[in-house]
Amino acid sequence: MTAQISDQTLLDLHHRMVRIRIFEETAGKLMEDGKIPGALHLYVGQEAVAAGVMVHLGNDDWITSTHRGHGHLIAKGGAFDRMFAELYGKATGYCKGKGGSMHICAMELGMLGANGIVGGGPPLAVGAAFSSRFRKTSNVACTFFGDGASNEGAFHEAANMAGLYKLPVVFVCENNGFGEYTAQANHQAIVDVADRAAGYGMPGVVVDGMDAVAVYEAAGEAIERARRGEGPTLLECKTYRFYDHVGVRGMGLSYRSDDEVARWKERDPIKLLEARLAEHEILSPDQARAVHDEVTREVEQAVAYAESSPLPEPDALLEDVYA
Amino acid sequence: MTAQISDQTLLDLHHRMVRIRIFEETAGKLMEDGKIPGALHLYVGQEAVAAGVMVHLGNDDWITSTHRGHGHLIAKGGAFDRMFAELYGKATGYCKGKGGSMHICAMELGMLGANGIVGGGPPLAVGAAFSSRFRKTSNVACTFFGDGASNEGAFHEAANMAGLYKLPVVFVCENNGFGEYTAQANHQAIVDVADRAAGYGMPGVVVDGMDAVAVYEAAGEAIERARRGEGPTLLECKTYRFYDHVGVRGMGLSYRSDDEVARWKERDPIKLLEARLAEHEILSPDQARAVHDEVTREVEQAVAYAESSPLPEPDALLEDVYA
Amino acid sequence: MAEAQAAPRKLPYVAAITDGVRQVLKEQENAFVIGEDVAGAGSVYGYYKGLLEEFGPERIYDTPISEEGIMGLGAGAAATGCRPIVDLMFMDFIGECMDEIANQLAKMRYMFGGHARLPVTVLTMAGAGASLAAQHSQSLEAWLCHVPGLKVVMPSTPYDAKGLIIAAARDDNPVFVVLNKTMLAMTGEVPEEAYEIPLGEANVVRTGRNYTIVATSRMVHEALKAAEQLKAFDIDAEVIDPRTLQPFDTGTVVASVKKTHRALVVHEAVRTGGLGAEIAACIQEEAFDYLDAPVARVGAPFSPVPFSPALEAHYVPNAERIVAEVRKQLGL
Amino acid sequence: MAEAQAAPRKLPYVAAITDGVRQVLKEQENAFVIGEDVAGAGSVYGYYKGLLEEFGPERIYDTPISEEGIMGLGAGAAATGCRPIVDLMFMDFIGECMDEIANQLAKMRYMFGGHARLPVTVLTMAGAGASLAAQHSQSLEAWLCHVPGLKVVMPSTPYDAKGLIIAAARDDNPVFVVLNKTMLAMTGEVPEEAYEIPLGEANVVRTGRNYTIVATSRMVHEALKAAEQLKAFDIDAEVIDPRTLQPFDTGTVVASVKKTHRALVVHEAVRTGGLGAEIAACIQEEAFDYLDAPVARVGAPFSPVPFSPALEAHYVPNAERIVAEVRKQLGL
Ligand SMILES: Cc1ncc(C[n+]2csc(CCOP(=O)(O)OP(=O)(O)O)c2C)c(N)n1
Ligand SMILES: Cc1ncc(C[n+]2csc(CCOP(=O)(O)OP(=O)(O)O)c2C)c(N)n1
Ligand SMILES: [Mg+2]
Ligand SMILES: [Mg+2]
Repeated sequence: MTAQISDQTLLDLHHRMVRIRIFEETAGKLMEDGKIPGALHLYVGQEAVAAGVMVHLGNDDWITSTHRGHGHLIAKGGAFDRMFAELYGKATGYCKGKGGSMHICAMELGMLGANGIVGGGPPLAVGAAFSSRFRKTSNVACTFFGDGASNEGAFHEAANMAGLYKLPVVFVCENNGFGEYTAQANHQAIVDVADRAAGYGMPGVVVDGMDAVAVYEAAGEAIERARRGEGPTLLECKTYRFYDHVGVRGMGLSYRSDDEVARWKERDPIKLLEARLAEHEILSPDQARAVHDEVTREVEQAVAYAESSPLPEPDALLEDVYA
Repeated sequence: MTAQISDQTLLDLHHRMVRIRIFEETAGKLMEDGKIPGALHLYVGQEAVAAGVMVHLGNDDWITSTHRGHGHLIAKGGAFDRMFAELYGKATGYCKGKGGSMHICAMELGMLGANGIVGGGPPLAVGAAFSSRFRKTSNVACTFFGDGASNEGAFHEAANMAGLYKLPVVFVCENNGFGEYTAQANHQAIVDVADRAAGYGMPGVVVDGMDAVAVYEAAGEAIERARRGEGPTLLECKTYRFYDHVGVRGMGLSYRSDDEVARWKERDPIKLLEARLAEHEILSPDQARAVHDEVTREVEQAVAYAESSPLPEPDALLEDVYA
Repeated sequence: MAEAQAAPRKLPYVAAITDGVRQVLKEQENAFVIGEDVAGAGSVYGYYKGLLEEFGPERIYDTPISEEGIMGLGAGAAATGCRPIVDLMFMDFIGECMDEIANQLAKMRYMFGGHARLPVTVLTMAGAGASLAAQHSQSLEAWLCHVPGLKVVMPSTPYDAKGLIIAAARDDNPVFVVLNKTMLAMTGEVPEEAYEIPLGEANVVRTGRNYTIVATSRMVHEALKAAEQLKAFDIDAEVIDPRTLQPFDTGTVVASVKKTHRALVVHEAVRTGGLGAEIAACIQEEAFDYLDAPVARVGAPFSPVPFSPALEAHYVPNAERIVAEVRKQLGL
Repeated sequence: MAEAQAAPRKLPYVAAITDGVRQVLKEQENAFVIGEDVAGAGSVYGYYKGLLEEFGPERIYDTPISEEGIMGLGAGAAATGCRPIVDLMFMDFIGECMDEIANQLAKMRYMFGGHARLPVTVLTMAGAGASLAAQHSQSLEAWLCHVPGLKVVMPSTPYDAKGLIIAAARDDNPVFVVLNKTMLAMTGEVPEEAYEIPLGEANVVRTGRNYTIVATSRMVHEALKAAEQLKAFDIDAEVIDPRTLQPFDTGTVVASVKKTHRALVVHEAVRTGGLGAEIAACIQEEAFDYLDAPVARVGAPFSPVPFSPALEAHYVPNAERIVAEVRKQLGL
């Protein structure tokens, strides 16, 4: 399998993951410093999932995201400056400051929006997939959702319709073991969300969500299957969020042990990929550091752009309600 | 297995089924004669399911029903006179004429109502089961729903919660192959709704819904399992409705072939049971006819009661909105 | 066609709906119809009958019983280039998909900073009077009119049904077309050709000198009956059908009240918290000095819809109740 | 206790909620709390903190993210003998379970001919101003008030929060307690003992001679500020907090308007189709001859709630906008 993956693709995966990581680390700090208003749900720890899936998609392929959506947009090609501007509520943001972190989107990149409603994405993605086929394109839709979201009726109805119509959509479940502060064992009686696939007549696949290459390969198969018109797949990625549900420290609740967090951090998806890249002499530790530094500079410039950007004018309040 | 079932139970099953059949045949005629207002969804053909499940339940065990609810109430012990009175919209009906066919209920019999909302029942049944356990009783809840209803988000959420809390509830799916005029193959990509059970951490069982004894045995196990505190079961009964979705002839659409209907009618659950009763010399054809005649008389009296009952007074309109 | 013009064509409300949808499917290649039992059965009220045969399975789709999924599919397809016509069998089921309607469909464009269009037309069936009880008889347009981002129309005639459906489908926003099940057999003139009834324009269906009745959907006809009965009290009532409830044509209504000095609003929905409250509030805000009496309201009483015809007869507003309310208001 | 009476105890709104729920769990053995992250986390706003420790896992339950399932469970448990306290984390999610609310919870008793009781108390968090954008900031009480069978309260102080929660939980009907996230830290007197604020009774929080402001929830405090500023215009405003929106205490409001002759209604919800319309319509119906000016309304503009604080600041009504509206209304 791994034979298939080119060095270039491996470097691409790495770059997308580092971009997400550094963007999120910075956003988290800015939020705790009170510079970014509202709520931020950081994607740190789950980077391999967004990167592994998005590498297969073009701008005409659609994704729907979640409240934890920065990583998805970055992996889909989102620009740091317009993203930070949006988080700051500035007029130069992707949504002119009207959406913020929970609704950030980029239609031109095929990113149908983060979503403040858990389970809000799957039905929209089914619609995008339906639309791609109706308009006779070969585009696919990927919908990201969490283990918690898999208990929403909206997921069920969307999955059933996708299976029924054999739509080109991939249901990417990012199972990070928790819905807010509730562990999976306390929100569903199953271990693998993928077990639900059979009930919709679609294959269910479980993959190590900390291994970017594993996600890349499994997502590739599911996406190709969808493009071939063979229907949807439920791809479950076992992953973990390194920070709290909201922000970095969040509410400071003890709903998971430091041990558990530490154990998962040992499998930091970026560390794992960099080790592999070094081992195969594709990217040396120094070169890796250079990538981080380069991205860090980009992020700093983007933050500066956001901070110097204008706030929306009051008139904007009543604009964009209707077309 | 069959050894377990007593002659008395077999006669009980038969009696409940005949009561449903004759009530429904009569209600259908009355509706077509314009005597019963509104919409009637007849249960004819599915009698073995209601009877096979209800024989195991007492008045403190709860059931939730559907728009096709007469059979469930009759099997649970519903009185013909108050039922017909409700269908006629009379003050003497189970709901004082305020509910009609789609909302007929009998709390004292543990019948939590027919429901005009497809998928409306399962969450209520989960609540009743939760309540039974919370109040430290050993009662169970059975929720009846169709193949079409299994695509509603409400079913998914209820089933997941039942599996999670290991509640004493049995999900009885009456798979009659259609949701209104849409065949199962056109509303879900699976053949057995029971395949969804695994996704909720509960056993899924498929049984011949035309065989009252088979339903009786499978339901018995599921209900005992629930009473023992071992959690929910998804019990799928393959059955068929002999008349149209609404009324007898309904919209007269050709969404299923006469052949198909004829083939299923050959497996008429009452005929099947009567053949078995005759074979084992438990009930001769003459005795069976006597049961039908007896029930027919009861139905006639109940219709007379309903027709001679008073309509609700206008003041009743604003009563019962609040406790 | 020539013939049709010579003797104007009459159609029942149900066929006018079909005709409107047919026109939309003809003129918009990215339009499709999707909903429960809309294709094979042509909807349980038959208003899509023939469209499957005419346009084929690529343009009209039966769905599972999954209102959330259906409405979400409509929103997702619309945002990505289609113009879905979504069927919600009964308006009573709107609670099943109210999140997709109010949090996704209505807000996506705004949340996305204007970077999305949601041209979704939703057809749904409201109305009591058919002995269908509490869960198949409601008129819930007030919920929708309180949600920025949505538009709402309620056709009261076959002519309006076709014209409003076409206008709704040509609009680039989510528009709800709220139909009434008791009017399906009502016939009226429906031209063969495509025509639009502009969204946001009220229709003065009867001109009058000294009283204004604002009535929606089925109540328009009850208002017209009431207007005849009110002549006996020297009341010459003007009857206005807003046709579009969101955006609302306040101008036409206020102009009428400034002329007549007295007004009543009637709808089939529950009176408390119904759109009549908004209309009454607007009238007194904009025409206070012209009012000789408080703006009266007629709507359903504060209870679920009862099943028994004996009770439902007292539930649904009608001409008699309108007249009684006017007399009470004016002390006649 | 003696002490507490000596120096009345002060608590923040968030703790008053906890105190009210604690009281209910103490006095009602069949009451339990159920919702998303209510047990382990004590709710994302912390208002159930300590209850798991105090009452144990038999009385407070975390759920999956399944609003339909949760609300349906509440209805089913209530109909069969329990008295559930259901938590709906954000009022914005009400669309997820509006069918269970409007078609089951609100109608079961009526559809069943009075043969069921539905003693469910729903706590939910409304309100903008926290930069949570369009899907975590709404006030949708108008939807609920349009549904016969439901009751709705909106506490504006810690004292009312506790008293209304206890009254709601003692009531045998479904009662929605709509909280406001921006008031959680506000402190006020909250007696230790159990007390009820009777449902359906408005509170005159400020008496005045010549103007009536009806304000709900957080807007009560903006109205009080506005009342101070209005003194400069010789306006001595009476401020009324209905506390319960359904059933609504029309009597108290109308009596006030008959005294003051001028009125304004303010709420945080979108103005169009908000409950202010119903209140304004009722006032002009019942006090028309006493009104010197049209009943004015202040509410959120007709748009989703924007994320950017720069825009949200113009979105949420406040004292300044109330004063401006009064001046416009009276031409001051
Ligand atoms: C319909 C709805 N219910 C509840 C919430 C509150 N909420 C926000 S995130 C979240 C947890 C989601 O868990 P999961 O789907 O596993 O995603 P994760 O946060 O773990 O990435 C909850 C309950 C919401 N935003 N929407
Ligand atoms: C929420 C909702 N959606 C749609 C309907 C309309 N409807 C009534 S019965 C029915 C078909 C139900 O199919 P199934 O669950 O298989 O039950 P069956 O009629 O076959 O017994 C539909 C779509 C409804 N009553 N409620
Ligand atoms: Mg999770
Ligand atoms: Mg069926």
